[in-house]
Amino acid sequence: MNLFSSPAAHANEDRRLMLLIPCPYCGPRNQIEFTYGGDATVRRPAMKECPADPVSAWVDAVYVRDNPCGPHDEWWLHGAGCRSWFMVRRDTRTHEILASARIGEAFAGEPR
Amino acid sequence: MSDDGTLRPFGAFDSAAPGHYGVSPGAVTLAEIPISVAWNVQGDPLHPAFLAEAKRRFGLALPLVPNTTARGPAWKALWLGPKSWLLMAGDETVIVPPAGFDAQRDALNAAGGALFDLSASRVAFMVKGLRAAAVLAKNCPLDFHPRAFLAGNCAQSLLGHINALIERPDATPTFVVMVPRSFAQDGWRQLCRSSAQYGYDVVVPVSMS
Amino acid sequence: MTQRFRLPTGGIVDRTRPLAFTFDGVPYQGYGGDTLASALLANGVHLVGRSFKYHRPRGIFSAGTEEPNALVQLARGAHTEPNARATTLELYDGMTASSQNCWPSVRHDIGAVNNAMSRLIPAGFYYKTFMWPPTPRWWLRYEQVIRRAAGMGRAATQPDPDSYEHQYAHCDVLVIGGGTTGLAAARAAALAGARVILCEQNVDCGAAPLPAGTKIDQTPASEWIAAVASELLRHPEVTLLVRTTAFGYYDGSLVGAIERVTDHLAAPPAHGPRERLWKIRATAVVLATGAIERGIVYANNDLPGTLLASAARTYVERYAVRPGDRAVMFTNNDGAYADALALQAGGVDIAAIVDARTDAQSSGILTARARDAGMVIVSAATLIGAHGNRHVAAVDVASRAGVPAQRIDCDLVCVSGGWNPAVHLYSQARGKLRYDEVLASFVPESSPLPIIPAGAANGCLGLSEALAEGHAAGIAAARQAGRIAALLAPPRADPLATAPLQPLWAVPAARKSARRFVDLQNDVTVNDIALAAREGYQAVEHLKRYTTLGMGTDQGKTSNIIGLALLAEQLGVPIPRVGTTTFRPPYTPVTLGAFPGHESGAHVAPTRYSAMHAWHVEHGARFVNAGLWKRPHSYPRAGESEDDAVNREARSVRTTVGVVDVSTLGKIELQGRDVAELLNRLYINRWDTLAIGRCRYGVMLRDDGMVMDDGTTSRLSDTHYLMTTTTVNAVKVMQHLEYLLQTQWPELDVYATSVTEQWAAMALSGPKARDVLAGLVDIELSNAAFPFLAVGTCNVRAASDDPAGAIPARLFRMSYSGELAYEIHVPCHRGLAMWEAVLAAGEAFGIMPYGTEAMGTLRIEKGHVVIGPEADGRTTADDLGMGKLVNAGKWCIGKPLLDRSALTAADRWQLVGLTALGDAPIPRGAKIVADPERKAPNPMLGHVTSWCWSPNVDAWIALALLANGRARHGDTLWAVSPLAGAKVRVQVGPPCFIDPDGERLRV
Amino acid sequence: MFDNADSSPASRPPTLKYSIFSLARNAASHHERWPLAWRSPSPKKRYDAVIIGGGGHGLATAYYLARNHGLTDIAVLEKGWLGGGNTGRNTTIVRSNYHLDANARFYEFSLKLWEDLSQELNFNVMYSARGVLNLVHSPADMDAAMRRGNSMRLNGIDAEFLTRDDIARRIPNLDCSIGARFPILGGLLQPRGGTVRHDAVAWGYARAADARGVDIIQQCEVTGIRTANGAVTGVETTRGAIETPKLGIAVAGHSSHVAAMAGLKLPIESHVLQAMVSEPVKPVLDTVVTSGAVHFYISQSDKGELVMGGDLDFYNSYAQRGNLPMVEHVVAACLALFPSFGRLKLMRTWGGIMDMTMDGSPIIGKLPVNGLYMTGGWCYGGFKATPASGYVLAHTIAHDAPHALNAAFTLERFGQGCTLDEKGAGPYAWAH
Repeated sequence: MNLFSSPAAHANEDRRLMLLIPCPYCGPRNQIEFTYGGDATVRRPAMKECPADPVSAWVDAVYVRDNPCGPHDEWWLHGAGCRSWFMVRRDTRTHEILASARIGEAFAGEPR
Repeated sequence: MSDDGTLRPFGAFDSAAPGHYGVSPGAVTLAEIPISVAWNVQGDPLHPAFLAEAKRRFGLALPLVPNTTARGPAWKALWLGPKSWLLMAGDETVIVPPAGFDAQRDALNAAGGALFDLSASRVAFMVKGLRAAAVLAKNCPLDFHPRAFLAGNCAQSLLGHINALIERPDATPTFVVMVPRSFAQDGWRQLCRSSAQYGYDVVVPVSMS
Repeated sequence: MTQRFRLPTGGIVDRTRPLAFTFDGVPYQGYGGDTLASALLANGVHLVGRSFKYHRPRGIFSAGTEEPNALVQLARGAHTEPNARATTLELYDGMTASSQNCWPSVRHDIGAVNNAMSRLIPAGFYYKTFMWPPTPRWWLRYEQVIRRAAGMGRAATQPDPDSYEHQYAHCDVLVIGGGTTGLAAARAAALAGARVILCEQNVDCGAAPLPAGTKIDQTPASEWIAAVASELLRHPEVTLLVRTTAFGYYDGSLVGAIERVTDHLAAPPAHGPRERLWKIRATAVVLATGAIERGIVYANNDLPGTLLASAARTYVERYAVRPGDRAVMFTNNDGAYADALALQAGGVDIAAIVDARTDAQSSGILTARARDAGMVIVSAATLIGAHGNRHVAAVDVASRAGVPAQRIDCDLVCVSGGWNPAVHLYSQARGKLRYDEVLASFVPESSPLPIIPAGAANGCLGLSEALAEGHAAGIAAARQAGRIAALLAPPRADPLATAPLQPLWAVPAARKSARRFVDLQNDVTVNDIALAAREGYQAVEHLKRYTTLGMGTDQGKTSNIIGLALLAEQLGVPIPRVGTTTFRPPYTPVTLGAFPGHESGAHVAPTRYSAMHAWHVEHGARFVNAGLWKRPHSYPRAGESEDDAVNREARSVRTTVGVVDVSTLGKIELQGRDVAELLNRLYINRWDTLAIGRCRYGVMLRDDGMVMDDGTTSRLSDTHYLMTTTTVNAVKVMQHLEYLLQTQWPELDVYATSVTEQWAAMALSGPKARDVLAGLVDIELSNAAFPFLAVGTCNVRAASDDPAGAIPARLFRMSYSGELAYEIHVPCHRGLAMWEAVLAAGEAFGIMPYGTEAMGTLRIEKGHVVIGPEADGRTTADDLGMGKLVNAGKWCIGKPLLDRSALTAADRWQLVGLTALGDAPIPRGAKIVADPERKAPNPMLGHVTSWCWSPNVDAWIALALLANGRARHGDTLWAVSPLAGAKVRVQVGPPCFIDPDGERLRV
Repeated sequence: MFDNADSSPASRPPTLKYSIFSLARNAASHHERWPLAWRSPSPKKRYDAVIIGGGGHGLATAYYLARNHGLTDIAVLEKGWLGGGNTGRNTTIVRSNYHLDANARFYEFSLKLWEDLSQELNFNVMYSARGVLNLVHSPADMDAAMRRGNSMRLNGIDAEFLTRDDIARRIPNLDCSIGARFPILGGLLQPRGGTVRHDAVAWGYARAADARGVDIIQQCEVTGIRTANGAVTGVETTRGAIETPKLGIAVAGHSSHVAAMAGLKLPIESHVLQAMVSEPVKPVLDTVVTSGAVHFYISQSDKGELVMGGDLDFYNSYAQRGNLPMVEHVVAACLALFPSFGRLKLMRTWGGIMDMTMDGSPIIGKLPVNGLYMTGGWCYGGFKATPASGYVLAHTIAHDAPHALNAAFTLERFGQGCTLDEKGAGPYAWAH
């Protein structure tokens, strides 16, 4: 069960509002309350896993980026608010925020 | 480790002294509010055991709706985050000896939660009066419109460059602004500067309970 | 001086409120309600400044923010303001203003030689010359001259005495522009129940002139405007802001607006800000910013006495000022006819209306009215040039057929080349623009954002249509915010039949040397644009940058479109193909002081104070910034230098006992079943072996394997830990923890919170530390009971007169100084009591407080690294001699990347200790070289990271990072500072100078 | 350090030399006889080398390929207009005050090229050696500044340390009071640092390259990179396909985007950096002043505008627009240092897209596809590097091997652990 309001609600109501960032818990808040956390699609090798070439696996995770010109899934921390890390899908060409999602949840309109 | 209910001065300086400041007449009242006990409860609301333990300990159901508060006979709970609340002694006469804290902490740890003592971490200011919302809106990006910031709501945001936890205890135009202790002077300065054009009165510390 | 050109009646000026002011030292009089420009014109003053490049005489050209010429230096001293726009400056009693960019006076200006040389200095001339003699020095000399000639007003030399503030605001509908369109929009939105903010840049709403006798909803327009304005003013959910200019549309539908609060007052009230920066978050924006008139370019179109037609009329109708006695109108559209009628009504003799259109083309009602009023209309004709010395005296008019020009005497030329919708904010809101052939201008097409253009800003110039658009926009905007409007009829006005405009940008010149100005402020001529096109600067941005078209303070509001059209003409392509330039914020220049608001000067960043700060101040501490904190650097005594104080403090810790405020250290409490596992993953060393009541030092790495932070972690209970971080990294480490716990390792049962603000902390160090503490605490401190690295709680005896009684404390036996030492943490509000209790108890032992500097000396003597100097973000744990700590048995963050080849190379810079041979101090920021005499480039073997005079070793010592340093112990090298002209021989050794086996801290 | 090509006699000057005399001659003819500064040819089917990006770096690369290596069958492809990217959006500062050897030597070479560039190109780029001053606000700053200054001097680069009094004398309107929030304790001055007229750099290189036969093609966007068995064969553009064995990428801001056309991923994020200017005023600041403590830099343009910049907006972006909070931050920093500028007005703000690498240093050299080369990852530092960047990339393309000065700026350094982290800020693109 989900005790909180759905993140989808935030995603829709703020479609246009770009850097009015929709915290999945607190709702839309001013950009200055947040801290950017970078590309959320980067996959850090799991701690226990020992890939064939751990160094290059970590080099990819730590240094290499898709850096897309368009929708970008990224981490944000509501640092001056509820201190939740969450994911935002933002268009890097326009700064338009397309959706936000809690950890472990899919973006609005996407299957889990 | 709250051992006493005495006022925790944030470091008095001139404009904190009771009196009238800015243009007359005063449309805003500022005061420090003593915090006697402020504990940070953390835990996963998806775990009934934790919620139950918290309820048993503090006599209230932790508010699960973001940015809302709940009151019990002795305690008030402010929502801080999806797994975090600030419990404040709504009544200054509550004396909790150190041992008391450890016992509460152990009990909550046992229930899969956590309890941290933050009683001395924040300094609270009251901003009261018809211009209270305007004063806060000068340096805080939140919407203080009565339809947007309801009585019984709380929110964390920024006051200028510093973090602030803001609560609206009731329907009157009154807000409680809590800032980190080491930033208290800057927080107070901002409130005074923002109030000056309306005129403001500083009164001796008052209790919000 | 009397106001010769003031009309006896009419206008908004208050004739009962005369205001005295001076311009260029000459005293004049104006009235309440005047702008500086209208007051000057009332006194017959047109010549207000000299142009940027050619220093040509320039007069008032417009009546608003688009003004390119009338920029003045306002006030004096600390209050002086350069480039103030006379056309928007509200006059106040005692205003002093002067002209700019001229010397010795605006009438006789030496700089005017540029005008004579103008043939030599066309657009971009400086790219083609000043290259000889061929050395950078010479360009610097040329540049000095150029810089002095350029620039406009003068900046103040003293700090700005005024204050500024911010105001966040939230609303459903923001209406930008309080003209008739904006009023209609705001009214409609408010009636729909929306929270509305209306901002108008003038002092009142509906300032733009309307044709005489205009009625709205059957009432005279002025009455309708007043009624709606006051209705909005009274509405509880409407905020009406005047003197407020929306200057930028930013991401998140955030509109920045600047409110001029006190500039119009002779004596501003105390406590009020000069300006207020509004940050308005609106669900939808209605853009009702109107349109800006443009001129038509012809020879000498820059002579004072030349005004935009609508501006001339504004001066007559709004300010009751005659801008001249005898006017020639030059137009290609109907607007100028209404203006002519208004001027005539104001007593200006209309010598002629020169209309580029044929009679057939100019068939509007207004034309008829002008004819009825007996005005001479010369159609199918153009104004080919103006004559006059510092003021227009006559113009030449020629019909296009090329028949000889006819000269008409006049002292006023009113030009109208059409209207440019003010689409700046629309474009900033990523709105697309479309070239409208009828208006011959760019108009809004579509925006992905909730911004709705209406009225003239949308290219809709007719009043009745604009009112309907405004009304509809208000309702649409309210609907965006979920407010549904009750049925309400839009305000109505009688439509006015007008004839379309005939595009005309520049009139061909009779002579090649004729000067036809496109951009009046930057002196860009038609020939300059031709030159740019000829040389290949054909992209709009190239044109702008090469000629500086539209780069002035007016941002080309009246000139850009003309420039574009002329470029298109040159290239032989349609105007839309050339495209328009991007509109960047701000719409009009905004006072810098408004941006910091309350966070100005000393408050540019907040300051953090420890609970003991007041004590430090009382006891003469010198402070140093540590992050946002103020920390005591040292406590010099009377007549003691800082260095002596530092040495005294450092010595006392080694010989007796000292106490230092360490409250600024980051503190994070952790609770849960998996804390030890978390610590294992965070730190290079092992944590599952840490017993309750014990603490341990740890080092954490960044993902790339470099040292990130260090500190101690204590186990307070089975499930409760306290982690400390460095002062500067406290926030970073907390974020790092939360990131890992929330996004990477949600399976871990760990809760964390920062308790930095909760605990005041102090370190008590020195051989006598135990003796001092023994008398204060209620626990046994013997080595057996409380050994090195022990952690416990206790009660500290406070001063007998302390009502709060004993102080509950956390006690840690850890040492940074290398001496027997304890760290004491108490709830912040008891910090001062604790501090005083310790000093009182220590008095008998000669205790003294020490600051960060002595703390530095002590840790250098012990070779303890600091995040920053030693761990500089490029060093690994092994570089710092802590390779042993990296636990082979377990994984931790950063460990995988330590295997990269370059991080294990033999020539890594490694931590070493240096001792100076001789008494000369090791210089600050010294580099280490083998041969100090070698010529550059002199290879660097390493550098000094921290250094000090050690009163305990009795020598200058240092920590350093040295290539392959651990293999160089015993070598002698040079520490050099070419900056200081110093070089010192140093001996390399291990990074520890005192008690290498650590016996002292275990006594 | 120079290519031996440099010892060859002075190269053919561009047609119609610019000088006070040609200016006077043309004044007589009402400036109606000036030729095009560069041609606008249509692209050929094939070139010996193609450079993507008609900014300063791309044009400089083409120029030095022609000048130093005799390659003249070259095309520069620009999707918009010359110098329309960061060349025309930066704060025009040039300096070589770096701490790490590789950076210091590279930027110093660049500064040496700046010194003669106006004559070299016969186009006045207005290199103004007015000095770049880094303010020092704390003892820790002081150590770092001294360390850096000493490195510079040992590398043969000019550097001086100024005391607070020196600075107060030199820059009277700077707040040097001890009571300041971030008191000024001193500063590190590089006298030869200064500013350059940014647009002139693109135009000057374009004109000079064109004079040597380089085809400069605007409005020509590259849409694909053609490769065959691990080597470049050409590019696809909006104006047709072009064959070439050597392809240079000089599109800082969009490097990831273009490299992806060759199937490459880079250690780069694109971020927006804002710059802004005040209204023009008479001279008030004769030195370039920068402050690390408040992340701020300022100079006064010859036109009189105060040109200011600060930090990134801190989120990935390809939109050349900034947001209000950073404008507030930059201006606040400005007024904390220069309280007397409070009544001046902000006239224009804009944003540029920075290629932020993970260590703050550029990538110049060969890419893991034969015949493919890049210069990029410039973070804040691209403009001042323009001449050297073009110079060494031209060398790398001509010899298919790096010049000594860009040997350290490889793509491989991240995997090998020899990153060039001038600030020690770590693998976070926005931290540099």
